[in-house]
Amino acid sequence: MQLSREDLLEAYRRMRLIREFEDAVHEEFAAGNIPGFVHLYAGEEASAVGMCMHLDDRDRIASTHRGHGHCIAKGCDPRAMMLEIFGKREGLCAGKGGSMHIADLEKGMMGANGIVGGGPPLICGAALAAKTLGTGGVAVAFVGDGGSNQGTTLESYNLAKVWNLPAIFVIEDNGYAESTASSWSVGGSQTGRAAGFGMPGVEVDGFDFFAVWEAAREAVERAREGGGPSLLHVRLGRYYGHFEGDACTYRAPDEVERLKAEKDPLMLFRRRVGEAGLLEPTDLDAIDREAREQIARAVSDAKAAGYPTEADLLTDVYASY
Amino acid sequence: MQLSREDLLEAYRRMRLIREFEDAVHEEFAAGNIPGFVHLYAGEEASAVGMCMHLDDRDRIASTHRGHGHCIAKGCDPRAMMLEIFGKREGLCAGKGGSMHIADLEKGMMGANGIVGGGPPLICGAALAAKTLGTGGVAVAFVGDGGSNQGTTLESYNLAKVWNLPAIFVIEDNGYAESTASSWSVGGSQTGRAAGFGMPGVEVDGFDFFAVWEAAREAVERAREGGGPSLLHVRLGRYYGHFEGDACTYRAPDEVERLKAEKDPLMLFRRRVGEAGLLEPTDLDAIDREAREQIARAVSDAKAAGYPTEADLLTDVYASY
Amino acid sequence: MPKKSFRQAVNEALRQEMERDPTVVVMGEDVAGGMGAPGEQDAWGGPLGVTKGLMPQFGRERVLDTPISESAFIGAAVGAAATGLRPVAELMFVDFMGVCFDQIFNQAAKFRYMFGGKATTPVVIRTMYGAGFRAASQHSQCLYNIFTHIPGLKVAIPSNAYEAKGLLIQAIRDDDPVMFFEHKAMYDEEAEVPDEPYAIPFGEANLVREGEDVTIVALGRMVNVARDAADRLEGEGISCTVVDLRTTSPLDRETVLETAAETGRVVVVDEAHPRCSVATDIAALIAQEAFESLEAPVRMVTAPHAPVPFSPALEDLYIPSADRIAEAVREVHGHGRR
Amino acid sequence: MPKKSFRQAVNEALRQEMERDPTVVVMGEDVAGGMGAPGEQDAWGGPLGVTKGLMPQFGRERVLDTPISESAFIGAAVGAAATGLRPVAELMFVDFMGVCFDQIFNQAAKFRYMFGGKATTPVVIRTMYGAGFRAASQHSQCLYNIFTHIPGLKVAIPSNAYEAKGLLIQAIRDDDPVMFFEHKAMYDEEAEVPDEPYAIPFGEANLVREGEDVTIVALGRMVNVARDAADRLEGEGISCTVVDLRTTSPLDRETVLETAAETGRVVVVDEAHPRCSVATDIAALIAQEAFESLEAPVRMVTAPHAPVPFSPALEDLYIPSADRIAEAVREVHGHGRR
Ligand SMILES: Cc1ncc(C[n+]2csc(CCOP(=O)(O)OP(=O)(O)O)c2C)c(N)n1
Ligand SMILES: Cc1ncc(C[n+]2csc(CCOP(=O)(O)OP(=O)(O)O)c2C)c(N)n1
Ligand SMILES: [Mg+2]
Ligand SMILES: [Mg+2]
Repeated sequence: MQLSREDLLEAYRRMRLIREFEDAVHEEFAAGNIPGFVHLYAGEEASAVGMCMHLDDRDRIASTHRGHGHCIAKGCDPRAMMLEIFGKREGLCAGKGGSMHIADLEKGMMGANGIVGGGPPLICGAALAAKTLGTGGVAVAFVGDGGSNQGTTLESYNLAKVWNLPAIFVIEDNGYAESTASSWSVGGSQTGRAAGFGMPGVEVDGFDFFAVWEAAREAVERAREGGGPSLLHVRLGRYYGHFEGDACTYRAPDEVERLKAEKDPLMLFRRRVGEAGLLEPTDLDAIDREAREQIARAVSDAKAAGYPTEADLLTDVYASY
Repeated sequence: MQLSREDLLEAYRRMRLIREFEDAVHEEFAAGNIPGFVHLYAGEEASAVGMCMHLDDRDRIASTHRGHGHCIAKGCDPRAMMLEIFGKREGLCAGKGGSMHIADLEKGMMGANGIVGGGPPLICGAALAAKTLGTGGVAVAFVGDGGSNQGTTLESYNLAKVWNLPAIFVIEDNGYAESTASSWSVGGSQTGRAAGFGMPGVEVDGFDFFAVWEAAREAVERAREGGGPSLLHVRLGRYYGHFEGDACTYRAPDEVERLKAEKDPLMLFRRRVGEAGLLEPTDLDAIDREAREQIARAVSDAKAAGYPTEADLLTDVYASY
Repeated sequence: MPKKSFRQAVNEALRQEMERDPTVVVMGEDVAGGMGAPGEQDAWGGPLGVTKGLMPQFGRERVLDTPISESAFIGAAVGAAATGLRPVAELMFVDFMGVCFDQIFNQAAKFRYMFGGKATTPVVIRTMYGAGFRAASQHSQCLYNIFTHIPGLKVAIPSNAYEAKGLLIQAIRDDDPVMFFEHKAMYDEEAEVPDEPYAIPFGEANLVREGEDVTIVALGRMVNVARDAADRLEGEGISCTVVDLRTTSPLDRETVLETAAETGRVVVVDEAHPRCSVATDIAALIAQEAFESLEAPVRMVTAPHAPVPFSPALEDLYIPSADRIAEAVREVHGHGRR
Repeated sequence: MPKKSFRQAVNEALRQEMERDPTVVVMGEDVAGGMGAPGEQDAWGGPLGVTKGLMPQFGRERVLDTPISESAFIGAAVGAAATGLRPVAELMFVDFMGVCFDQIFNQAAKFRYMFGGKATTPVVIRTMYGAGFRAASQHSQCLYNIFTHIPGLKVAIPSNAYEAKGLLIQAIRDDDPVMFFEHKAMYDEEAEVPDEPYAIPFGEANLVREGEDVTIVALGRMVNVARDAADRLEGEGISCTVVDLRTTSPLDRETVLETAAETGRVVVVDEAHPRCSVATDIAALIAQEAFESLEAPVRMVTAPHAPVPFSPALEDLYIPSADRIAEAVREVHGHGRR
């Protein structure tokens, strides 16, 4: 399996869309246009996209509170997402979910999650359904370093192992859970834990799209072939605060600047495909422009769109009443 | 550190008391004299006693639904326990707890537990209290193989590690959780999991008192010296069913007979101290006799004792009303 | 009609729905049993044998034993329900909800609303509740009020074998997450249960008995205790209506209010603790909506605000009895018309 | 008296109790913050800065950051409470109780009873609740009814900064496990708060306002909304008593019943969902015990039976408002004497 030119363009497009989306949300939040708790994925794009490039609509992912990147990588419509984050009626979840609860089950995106560790059990279920129904699908849980200490996550490793499920656990280690360093909060190591539960686990450079893509390829193939679960420990960094409004005083003074200057996954991708002569800068520039325009339109549409009304308050609590 | 003659006699005495206690409860249950869910520890004595020989009243243990052995090993009064199991007012918990909730906080026994995985978090707390108050105490959670898959247990490994607590996790692997084999339900391995969380973990022959005693010694010393948590994977076997009433059809036909014939921890202890010339058979026979009498008295006292009355129903819900 | 135990009724409902619909799967600790063990497979069928026989018929692919990891496997049932299966998960005792509640109340219950109506999560969680087994504080609770409080969940609490089969079949066919409560002391109780599958609709209370003087509203095992009390009171010349709620969510408000209005005197019977409970829920409903026709204060007969004690001597005092119900009925009956 | 915010009041209570009693420790996710990080220590003080400043004063031995492992660290607080400390653990949002409820309701709450009166478990669990923050379904719930249902737990729900300090000090000194609810939308609200430590006893409701026509029973943030409604109604010639429950467990039944009897007309206000809730609890109490003096049906003003929506447009409709309370008061006030 190899990345075609189309694949490369598509991967870059998704990463750029995520970046533009998050930058826009950051600005709109600062301007007071977006309410609630918002956690941005900027800087972590290579993880979501490196994994999701291997997935299609029969595959399922479960995300975290920091979900926008996973949504876009899995094919959710950024415009409908933006409307959702603005709380509008035409939002992807009709304005009822907001940033922490974006989902699109038709795209196999089972939801951002306000509960740290909420996703892994669900992914065991999606993997079980795929296995039982013989769809060939796999299921992927994205989990933060902080979420890797939640019992629900750890139990899921074992369940996925003993049920031999087509499940993949992607530990996105951005160094912090809120203000707490993962170097402190994670006893042992992520890959050591995977081994402890009998799963393959690899550490991956999460700034490098190609490294993630390659590790994900192996894990997805293994899962599809009935080889059971595995774990990726993806090391990466976030550009913004834990949530919008976080002053980030716990970080080193130049930490984010250095991340941006040296470890920007988009920049590294550009450099790599440029050096290898795989894509022209102009191709990428065009994607940058399109992404910027697409997100700008999403924002202006979101601003213009209408709110849900009282008639919507009590609908959709149940499927049948 | 070495086992003195007194230690050896005491260890054997506790193991024999447990065995007699459990055999008596088995009989009384079969005769319809004991109600409720009762889980017996016969066959597993070397684990509780091998560990608890290192502990004193400032040390805390948390137990499981299969708690009688841990109680006796930690110094609870077998008579008061028997009264409790019979539901009598003078029982160790005033008849309100029963088999699954025997506790004696003054002895450092923090309770049997009806919730699988209930104990390890509590033990983190007891270890924290010991550390904060500078008592020099350690805290030990006994956990079944089944309980080793509970998220609460797994989280506790990590918390004990990152807080560097004087905590010890004893995984008592008797091969089954109810009717489910641990060879199936435990993905990976217990010691591999310990390593995954950054703790020392060793596998121990739980039929051999001396092996448990030695492994426990190391773990307790490490904990007392500020060296943090560790895990023992103790392999052993239970003689009776999961609970009283279990037909045990999931076991191999001759499994229990072979356990009793070849792996009885009491027999192995006798053989070992005999071969080494440490104790005389007559010493041990005397203990056997005393234990039998002590438990027989406990049973007849329990039968004779009175039940709690309506006045007791609503007391002790709160410390202050 | 054939007599079947509550246990058989539940087993039959599961079997028939599994036969009808290949997406129905069963999972839980030892729901088959013997997994990985050298002896009998299907050795348990749950701790009280309720699911026994399903695994031999449907195989381990559809009757899944689990490790003791309630968050993971209840969550897996929820996740599978959102992606094409109709799982029936067994939470062995409802007392264990504390290690897996999140997957029920924050995930399953909220998907549909949070996701703007786009999710369907047809999961059933079967669970044992109730006192009387000398199982002590951590194996004897009711806790259905907690699930009833949560929007997005449905809660069914059958009062006998007939109800159990019909309500469980409905639960499995229902597109919403359903908590299904089985009283552990009722498994051997028999009732007439048709062989063919049938569904009892949710939100329709059952008039177990109609009378003129006092309305007794009850649920689960307490329905039978209430009926005993009513039988006894009949002899004293007090004629009672007994309402079996069947489901607390959705709640059949109409039947509760109509029967309350008819008699003007109501006793609510609930095996759970008394605070923020189904008993207070029903009492509050009546106080609000049937106020005009009330002739006497509503009386609640419940367990006390104390954990369930182990000792048989205490547990027998603890559980609401026909005696206490009868006493409450006499009291409201004797209350002067206002 | 000095004005302090709710946030300051909670912080001060913690600080003063930690100064007084060396066994008081604080633990939770980022209660200090910056653990292991290269930058500022004490960087957070919880997500809303409530515990900031404690770690510099008391050190990391007494202000413990935790991994995201609520079962383990809430359970550790419980275990430490049973063995000599008086821990105050922070469950960041009460919505997260689903991953750690067992340690609260089966362990902490039941030790004393199960162990025959021999355990004492003086743990406090501080937690944020409530809607209005646009925090959506999994970060906006109330859920205090669930804890109120559980025997062995105490539940305090302060309505302003003054109450917060006094009730938290009482909670820390209390020998029973206490759930302490802080409304996330109230941290910046100020009240007069004495500098010296003081304890407000549990189980004594506060008469926020006395009137003659209608009694409004409320709790937490709703007390203020109820007061707003009462102020407004004053202008219309309807005079209201407003009762602040302060603690739902223990419950001050006497004050509720006396004030209900005085006015004969009651509105209960509760921000939680309406089923099996504190609202139904109070309504049921009144229906049972103040029946004779009731002039009108009890009215409950609550959130609907739906998860909390994200969109501000919906959330504003969702939360009980002074308007809705006033409407309910007018309705019971206008109800003809019977
Ligand atoms: C069960 C639970 N506990 C705590 C929280 C509060 N919380 C939200 S995000 C977060 C930190 C998560 O860290 P990590 O998993 O590393 O993800 P990141 O934010 O770094 O992407 C915490 C503590 C929560 N939402 N759910
Ligand atoms: C949270 C929870 N889940 C399930 C149970 C039911 N249960 C009680 S004991 C048991 C098996 C425990 O197996 P193991 O931990 O190996 O201990 P053993 O019985 O072998 O000593 C189960 C499933 C429980 N009590 N608590
Ligand atoms: Mg992180
Ligand atoms: Mg076992």
